[in-house]
Amino acid sequence: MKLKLLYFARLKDAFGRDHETLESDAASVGALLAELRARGGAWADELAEGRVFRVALNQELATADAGLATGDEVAIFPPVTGG
Amino acid sequence: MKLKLLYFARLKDAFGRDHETLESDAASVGALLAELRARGGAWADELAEGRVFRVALNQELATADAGLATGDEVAIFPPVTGG
Amino acid sequence: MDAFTIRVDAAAFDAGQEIARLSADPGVGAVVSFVGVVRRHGDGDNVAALELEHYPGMTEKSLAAIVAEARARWPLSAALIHHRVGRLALGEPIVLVVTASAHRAAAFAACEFLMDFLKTQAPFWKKEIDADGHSRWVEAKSSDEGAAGRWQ
Amino acid sequence: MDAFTIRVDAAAFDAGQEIARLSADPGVGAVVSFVGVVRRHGDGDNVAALELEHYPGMTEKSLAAIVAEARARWPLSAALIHHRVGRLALGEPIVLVVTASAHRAAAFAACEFLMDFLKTQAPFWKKEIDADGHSRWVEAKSSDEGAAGRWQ
Repeated sequence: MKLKLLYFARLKDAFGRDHETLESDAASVGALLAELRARGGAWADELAEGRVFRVALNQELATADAGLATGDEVAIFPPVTGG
Repeated sequence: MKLKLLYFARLKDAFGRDHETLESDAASVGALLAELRARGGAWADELAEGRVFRVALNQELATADAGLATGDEVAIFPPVTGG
Repeated sequence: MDAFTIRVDAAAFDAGQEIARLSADPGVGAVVSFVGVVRRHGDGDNVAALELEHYPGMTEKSLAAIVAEARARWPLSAALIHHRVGRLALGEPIVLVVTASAHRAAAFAACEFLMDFLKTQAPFWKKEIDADGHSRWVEAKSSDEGAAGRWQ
Repeated sequence: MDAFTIRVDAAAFDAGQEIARLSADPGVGAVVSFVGVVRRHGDGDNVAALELEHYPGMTEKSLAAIVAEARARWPLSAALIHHRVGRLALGEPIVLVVTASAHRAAAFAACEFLMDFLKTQAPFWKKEIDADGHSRWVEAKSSDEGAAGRWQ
């Protein structure tokens, strides 16, 4: 299935991109994160278990067990710092 | 001794004046209030023991036991309602 | 102009200009303001205007004491109290309180503290004037005494 | 204009004009505003500017949800959130939150609530840019998480 991935702030800089379209079989947010970590380098570092980051699925905050469907928009970003 | 008395808001309306100069021997705020109550009418009503009002002596809130000296400015007024 | 300002007069104020003025210090990160407005439902249900009376001299002293107390409690960069007096029509602003600090918690707390004390300690009195010309002195609210009490 | 407004853009705002607009309802007696300002001491000690990034789409949705939550908790007549994005120099305003209610307790609480949630829930990120051109992404503050937690 096709997923739209978005990256913001420090993660955008670390991954050298602000978005990508990914063909993936990941059934959940957790499985998608594992797939991205397997790329190694900054992906393994920034998305490691101990690191603090957030995932939004279709623009709502989501947890690792959230299921994925084709066309979903998944955003990964650091804790927010606006206001 | 000479005292300057000031009245505000509802008390100003009830007493029909916003200030007066009084020649008095009252040694304290409490004694002054007793002297004013003795005038009867609105004075007895508005300054009765059960009524809620405030006294400022030389522009600072004061209690009945505060002592008086010649030239003092004594203001009597209802609880404040600004802001 | 001094970073801590008290004004009591009939003139209107420009809240945006005052907020901008108190933001000018490069240490300021948070500016909180309160504006009180003449509203239709007060003690009466069809208020057309307020008449604001005060005790010249004591007013300024009590507001200065309130600001000094706020500065002792929170790290403020600047503050303003502008309280209007005289006749104010429905919808007109009555009072502006602005507080500026590095962080928002101090600015919020100080602004609310200043308002609570201003409502219970500063010698201002409101008279409501109805559309038909009837008028009455506003009664003090026990909720205001309660709000001021929480800071003690 | 709607009484409950959310704006996310690079444009500046006029706090005084917005406060006046939210005061127009004759039921409004209290208007509280918060302005966040770029300050010199952030994570760095010589900040010259901020770069504000956000997640278009999710930003507006999360701000709308925060405003809806505030309306469920307090009787608000009107509210505004205007959050700027892009590059903002030292001293420039970043965010304006205004709340209007009949009474001041609701207006103060709702304004502080909106700020606490905006700081922890809305997808904005700040990058500090120093006078020498160095830059860094601002780290989230545990004090902000704590401030948001007290409303739960």
